[in-house]
Amino acid sequence: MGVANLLENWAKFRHTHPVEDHGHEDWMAYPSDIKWAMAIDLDACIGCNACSVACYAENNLPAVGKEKYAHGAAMHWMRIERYWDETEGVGDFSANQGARFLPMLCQQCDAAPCETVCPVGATNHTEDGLNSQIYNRCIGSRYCLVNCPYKVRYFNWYDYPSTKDVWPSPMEQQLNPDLSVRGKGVMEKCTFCKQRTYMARNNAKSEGRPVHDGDVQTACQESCPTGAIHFGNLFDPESQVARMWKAQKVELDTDKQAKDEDPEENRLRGYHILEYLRPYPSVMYMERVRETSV
Amino acid sequence: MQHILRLFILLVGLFAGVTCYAADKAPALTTPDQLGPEIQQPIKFPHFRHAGDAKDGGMQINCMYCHTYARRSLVSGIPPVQKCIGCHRSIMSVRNKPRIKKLFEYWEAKKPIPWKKVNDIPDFVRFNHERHIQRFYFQLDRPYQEVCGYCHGDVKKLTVDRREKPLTMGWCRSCHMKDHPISKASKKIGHGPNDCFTCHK
Amino acid sequence: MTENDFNRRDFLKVLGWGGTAVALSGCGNTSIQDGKEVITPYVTLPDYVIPGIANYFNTTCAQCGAGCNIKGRVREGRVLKAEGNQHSPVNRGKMCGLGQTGVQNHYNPDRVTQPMLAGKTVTWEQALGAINDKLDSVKGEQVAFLTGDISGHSRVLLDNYLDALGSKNHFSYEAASPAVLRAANKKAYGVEMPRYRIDKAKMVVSFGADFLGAWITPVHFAQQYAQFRKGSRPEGRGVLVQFEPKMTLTGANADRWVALRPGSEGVMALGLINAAAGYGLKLPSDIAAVVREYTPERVSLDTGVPFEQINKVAKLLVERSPSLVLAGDAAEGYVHGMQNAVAIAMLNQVLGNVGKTIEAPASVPFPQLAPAVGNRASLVEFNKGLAAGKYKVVFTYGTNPVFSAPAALQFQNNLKQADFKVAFAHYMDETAQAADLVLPLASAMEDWATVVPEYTAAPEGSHAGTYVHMSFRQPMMEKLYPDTRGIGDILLALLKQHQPDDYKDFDDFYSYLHSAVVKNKVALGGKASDDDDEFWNATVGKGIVPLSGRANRVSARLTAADLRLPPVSGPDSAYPLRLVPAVSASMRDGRNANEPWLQESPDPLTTVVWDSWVEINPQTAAKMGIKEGDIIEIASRSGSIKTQAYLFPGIHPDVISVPVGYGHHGMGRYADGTGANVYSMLDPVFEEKTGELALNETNVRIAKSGERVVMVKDEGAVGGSQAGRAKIAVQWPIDKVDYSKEV
Amino acid sequence: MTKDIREDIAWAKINQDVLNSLETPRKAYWVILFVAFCVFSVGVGCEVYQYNMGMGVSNLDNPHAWALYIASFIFWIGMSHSGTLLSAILHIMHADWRKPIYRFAEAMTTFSLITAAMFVAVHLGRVWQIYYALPYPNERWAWPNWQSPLLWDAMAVFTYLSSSMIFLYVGMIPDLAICRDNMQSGWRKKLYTLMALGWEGTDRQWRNFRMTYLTVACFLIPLAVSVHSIVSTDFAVSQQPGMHVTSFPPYFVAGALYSGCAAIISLFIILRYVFKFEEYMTLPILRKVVRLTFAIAMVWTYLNCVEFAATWYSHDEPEKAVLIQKAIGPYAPFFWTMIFCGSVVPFAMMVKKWQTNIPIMFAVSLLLNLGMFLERWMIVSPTLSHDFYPWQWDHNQWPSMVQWGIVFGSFGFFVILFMGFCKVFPSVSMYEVKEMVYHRSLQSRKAEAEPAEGFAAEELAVKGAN
Amino acid sequence: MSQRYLLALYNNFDEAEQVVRELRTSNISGFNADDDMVVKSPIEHPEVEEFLGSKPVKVQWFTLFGALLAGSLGFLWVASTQANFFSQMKGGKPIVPIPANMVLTYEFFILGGVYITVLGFLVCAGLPARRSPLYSAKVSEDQIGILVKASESAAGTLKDIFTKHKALEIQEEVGK
Repeated sequence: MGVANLLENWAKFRHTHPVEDHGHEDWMAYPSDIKWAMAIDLDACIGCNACSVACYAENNLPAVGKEKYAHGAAMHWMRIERYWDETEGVGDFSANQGARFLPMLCQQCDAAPCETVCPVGATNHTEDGLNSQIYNRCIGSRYCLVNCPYKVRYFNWYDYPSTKDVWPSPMEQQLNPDLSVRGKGVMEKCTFCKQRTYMARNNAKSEGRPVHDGDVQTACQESCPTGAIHFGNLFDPESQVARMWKAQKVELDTDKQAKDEDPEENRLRGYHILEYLRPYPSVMYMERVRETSV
Repeated sequence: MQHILRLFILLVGLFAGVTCYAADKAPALTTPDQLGPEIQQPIKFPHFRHAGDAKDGGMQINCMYCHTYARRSLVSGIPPVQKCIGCHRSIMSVRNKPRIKKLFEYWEAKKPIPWKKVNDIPDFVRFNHERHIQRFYFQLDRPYQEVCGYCHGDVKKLTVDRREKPLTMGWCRSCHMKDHPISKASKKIGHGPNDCFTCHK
Repeated sequence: MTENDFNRRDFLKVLGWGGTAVALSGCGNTSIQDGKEVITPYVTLPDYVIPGIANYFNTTCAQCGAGCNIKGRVREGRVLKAEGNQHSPVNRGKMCGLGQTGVQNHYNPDRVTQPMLAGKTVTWEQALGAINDKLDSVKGEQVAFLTGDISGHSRVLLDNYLDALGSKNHFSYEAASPAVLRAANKKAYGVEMPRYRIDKAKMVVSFGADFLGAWITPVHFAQQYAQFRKGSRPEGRGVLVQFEPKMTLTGANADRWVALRPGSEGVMALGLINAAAGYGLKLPSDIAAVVREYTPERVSLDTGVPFEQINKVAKLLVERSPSLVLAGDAAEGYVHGMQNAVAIAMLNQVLGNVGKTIEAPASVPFPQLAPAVGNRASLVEFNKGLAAGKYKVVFTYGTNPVFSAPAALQFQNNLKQADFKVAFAHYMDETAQAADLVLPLASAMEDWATVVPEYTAAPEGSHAGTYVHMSFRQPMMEKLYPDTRGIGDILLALLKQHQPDDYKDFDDFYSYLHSAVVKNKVALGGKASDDDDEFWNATVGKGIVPLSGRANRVSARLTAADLRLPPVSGPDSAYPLRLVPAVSASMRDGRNANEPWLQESPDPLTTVVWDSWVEINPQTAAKMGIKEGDIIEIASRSGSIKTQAYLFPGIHPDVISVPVGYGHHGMGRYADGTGANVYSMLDPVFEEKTGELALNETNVRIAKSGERVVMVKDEGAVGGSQAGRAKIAVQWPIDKVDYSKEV
Repeated sequence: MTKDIREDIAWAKINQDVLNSLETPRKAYWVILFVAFCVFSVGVGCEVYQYNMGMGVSNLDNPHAWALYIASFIFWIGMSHSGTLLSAILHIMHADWRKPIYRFAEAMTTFSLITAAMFVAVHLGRVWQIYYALPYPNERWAWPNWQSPLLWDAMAVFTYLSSSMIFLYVGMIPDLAICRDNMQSGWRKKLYTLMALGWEGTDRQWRNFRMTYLTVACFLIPLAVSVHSIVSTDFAVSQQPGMHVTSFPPYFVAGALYSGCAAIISLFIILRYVFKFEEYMTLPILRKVVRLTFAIAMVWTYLNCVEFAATWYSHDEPEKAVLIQKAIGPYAPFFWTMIFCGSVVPFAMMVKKWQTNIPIMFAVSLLLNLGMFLERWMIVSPTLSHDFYPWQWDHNQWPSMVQWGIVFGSFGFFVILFMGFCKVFPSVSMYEVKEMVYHRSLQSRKAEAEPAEGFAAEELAVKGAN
Repeated sequence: MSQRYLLALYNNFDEAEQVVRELRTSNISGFNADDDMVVKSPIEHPEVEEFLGSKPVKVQWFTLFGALLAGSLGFLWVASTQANFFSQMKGGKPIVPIPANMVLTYEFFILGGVYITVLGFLVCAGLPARRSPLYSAKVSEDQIGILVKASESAAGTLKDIFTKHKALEIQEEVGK
């Protein structure tokens, strides 16, 4: 391989974008027909934080405590953001239509800004369209965090496993053995519950079938009381997520959706956040709706 | 002028050497076996007796008869004491051998046997027995000694198991890069996944 | 003991990770190590256990009274996470953050692990012996039990025990419970807790009912809400209007959140009736006569809500039928809370919602299993009894009165009147500290129990009229601390002291439960021919036992005579502001305050973590020159606390609000010293009909203490602003949305 | 006009003066060295603490992933620039007034690069894994990600460091020969003999020497330019508003030259005073450097304006927000100090009287460097506290004592290295000063011979210079 | 027949120049002015080439070769590592991204250029070397030295020429 390999597969190495050749068919292994994606209905989200806590439980996130939280060391991979309607000017809020809640998690961008800049290649694009983070490879240059427009990457500023009262015995027994507990100096982020998708694919493979919709749920999705979070395989036309994206005419690899462009479609609700930066996020949000007649 | 000549040769050699080593050196599938350390187990379990070939006085038991979860789970699983007893309560010939005595002591006390872990890869690595067994044992229909042997070496010759392969990342990778037919029938070639995320937890 | 059970018990053992350890990347085992780690196989292994693959066991959540059915994820004998049970009619496979935190309640490092008599560790024999000695010296009626919500077989044992002692004193106390609502519902519909059908309603008007946050059974209501909000629903997307002085989580999700003057909810309700009449709603003449005086002008004067707003809501109510009107904490917590609730119920009645969106529940066939629902009046009564010295031996279980009783009630002093106080405690909380004997409880994940929730919805396909269910709680791993015991086991042991021969064949609560279930298997949906153990395993495996209960019927039985509302009280000159204690979805009454996930998960509305705060309307704050983070001294007639100020647009200018549940002392490393306990400063004012403690009747004055802190919260420097950034959290008026294509 | 160097300095005297500077140091030297060492050990202490506790102790947080460490990294790299770059450019331009001052400037380059490299390690969260970033063939088959600007940085800095070290050394060989010839014995003798490589000054050696020196100089100019533009890509390649700026590469290069020149002025003045080099580091030369600095200052100011203007007239809201944030937000004081130091103070260098006024120029040069340090910080921090995503905005982040301590310590490190150099190697190039003197005398002789053709003299001088 | 080495030191460059010119014009048997004469000076005198006969400099060829070699090998190396590190997709960019690799190639180009130039210098200038037997520290200070190699017969005449141009000092040594 090596040089020969390089010359032989030059064209393949020059693939410009994953989604062009039907996803992350990486040229060496068997092609993958999976692209994990999400659809979050903001009209259903009630901001109850259940998803956030479920994420803590599933992904071995440390509760960092008051002081560290104050220093911006919070580790919530899934965070609920609360926005107000702004009456006039910034900072002048009106609560007449309630608050707006936005569950923000790693968008698993297809053209992820964080991936290219990692000096050691600790974060890559996986064949099922995730934005991987290899904890043991990370050297903590934090460039990915700097370059993430959503700021959904979280750095281990302290060594939580050895920090007092983070996992005092017997609390460490609750830790999920399916994924690492990160030590100090490692960047981490939402993985779309990697361990769950992995097992789903594993079982499907053993049974010699493709992964069906509903085989796997992320922790946040599973707990969400109003079912605002949908997760599934975008390449499977039957899957809930694919159908929602289709219904909303939302494309993965564009920086402008149908609803932004032609006036016929502007009654749709689907959109990506900060899509004009072209990270091609894998999470579709659906606008919150409010009754105007009261 | 001679200086110059020597110099060029040296330089070219250096660059070419580094590049080629980096790019082309693929460790063989089975590296020269490097045995891990001897490990003191509570019971000196004779693998050769159970799994060994008949000519060595073994009983050629399939690995997966005892390590029964290998085909269903990430871990191959150490058999519960129950299982050992299951056979041994009916094998009178060896009933009074010290090791068997010890085994029965554990059983009567209903105490689990504290086996030491032999092939212990780093904690952030996920090695999935199920996938490998499914792929090579069931799909490609290779003999089980060979399939298990890829990573565990020739256990059927050992008494207490010892690590026989490097079990390092490059070693795993060297096999993942190799081409294998995807199934017994088809000629289609495929090989192990190369996502970092597949093995790194 | 069947073979299967034997396996099960053995399987519960915590063993070495089956070859998959928790990885500490960076530290821990980061290289190939041979023979460092020990893997312990099981001695014997049921075939449904595969090392490295998780098992799920159905059980019931114990974090609040809603009784959600959950399943615990178990690996290598450790319970790792809780997920919802899809077959549950209550939570339908979903969970709230509070429920997720149950595992931290179980693995909590600050649990009580040993029986303690007067601060010294004792054995169970000594502990139970001590109780026995004390009981010999007192008469039956001198023994009192104070519990939280309690139902199922533990309640049966409790009642039996009290009977055995010849005592009637079982007080069921919940600091946050819709007690007034129950009374009002009884009066208005004939049932205490009807089934609300938010999912059927086209419009919901809620008077401070936080049904998405902390009201009765939030996870269930949240799913009804999800249906209610679906644009593709035949009824179309429902409209939610929330009237309340302080924005709750539900208010935050309303289409229109209306801040009205505290206490004027009833007035608003009658005003709506009157206005609705104006939009063609037919009213009985007598009612019309009563509500006529509530003209929009007057109502808007009393409630501080512009009358256009009132008319809009009334108009919509008339248009969108069936609707549903809910009365919540904000409406109850007054001297005239009952009248408020009744007036609101009347709104339902005239809108004809009764029977449509307010359905009849079924009542439990075995009354002894039915939940003894808690309220605050019982605490008051219990307190009176203590003060009078009526009770000599006092048991407390599942509640923390010393923490949650207003200081003005002098509860802590009165408790000293009792000369032997026994606390069944999970944490060494305030009540446990005040007790003479502390008995360590096993956590809900280690214990057997049955739960009959107060509010049960009927699943699809079932006969809704008679459906009730009983949920099982089963151990999912062996006890972390061998010296802890479940309440059932303890009660059984106590009972044996008095009626040894009745209970001699039950060596523990498990066997009691087992026999109780298999004895009644027919009533529990089995057939007489079923094999006992199969039936038992099947039942426990499902975790939910449908019972065919007695059907009730709801009827509109209010008359004009019931509508008597006091005039809305004017402002109090000395204490100008009204204090609304807020019951937050995660903290509730504070019994789970020692679970770090709850402390760490930001309050949905203020995003504050690890501390309590006081919400102040920006206008009010501007008047008083208060900035965010100022430490505010809040003084009422009965006490005062200090906490940090948060400027909150979602609150009435004359109202401030402080969340309850914070400010523990000695409960544990996470709860201690975080925030201030607002219960302590409430005025002892009571609802006139039910005698409930009126939570919202406390007037306060606030002053800056001069100190200032940087608030620890999740929101950034610009608060809830999107700073003009395009498309972050987008909101869209409904007339600009097309639901037709949605899936 | 005053000559920038006297023509009648005896060559022997030049040797003498410079070699004196190598002799056993005075007490003052030890004092300075000690102070520097204390400063450095403060930094070391902080680093050890941070290493054990985790990066959190430096008050870096989410979203402020970067702060002073990166800023100082850039600062030190910038500092390195004028040394080599100036010496190379001026060498090619035959501006022979560089000859007395280029040696220590290049030394400065080398040492500030080493200091900068130190910050890479300080910055990493898991510095013990730093070898993951090195492209060496390994068993894991894992290579660094060449797409990352950080890798480009590493590559560029390594190239630059090694090349400028070579440049420094090659230029020093004849001087080392001189030292060798003047040392009687001792480790110095051995060292110089070794390093002089047996230089004899034969015509063959000189011939190749000239060509080599010229070639390396030619390489160094584009290299130096590339280094700082690559450093600028750390930001320019990222997406963040206020970092993703087209004009960054030239802007950074200008800034680098700027701070470098300022540093040269400071060191010029210090060495001149400490080693009594008045005769070589003359005021006319100082004036030349000052004028150069002023020119660069104006370039930098211009590029600043370009950046602001581009932001102002663009429709890039986040970009604008960051700029405004810089100007009126919590970072305003630093921002305006930077503008003042970077764009206003240099005008002091226009006053002819002040150009040769040692104290004033010293103060000015220090102010300039302060300004340039702030510039780097103002690129890193305001953006991170005010980027695309409002929810994560955080305006009250302040580097902790640990972070300041390490930055502070780096200066000690630099001073230690530099002072060590001054005592071991000649900090003024003797042979080139001799050349300078020689050619000047040649010129004047010609000028006397045929006063008409001053032009020819020029030509000769030019020929002489190369 | 045995050789002799002579080193004559001169005070300034002009005198040295005269000497050299004379030596070159007057052809003395047993002394070849082109090969056997070396001028040592404390500073660099380009004029030397004029009267010493210009000798070619080869360093630049090293430079060219080194730069090209390093550049091309550098690119190849980087590209093939990218092709072999599991070829992980990154940010929707090609696995072998030309722009990024160009930057690196550029650096490699310069790196190789500089290194090999210096190597070339050492090679061409014959360094490192032992000092020749006749060496005076004066040369590194301020005097010009002329080192000649000649047969014994020629030595005398050479000395005369040196002295004629008032050499400050003449060192002599019998070469093997």
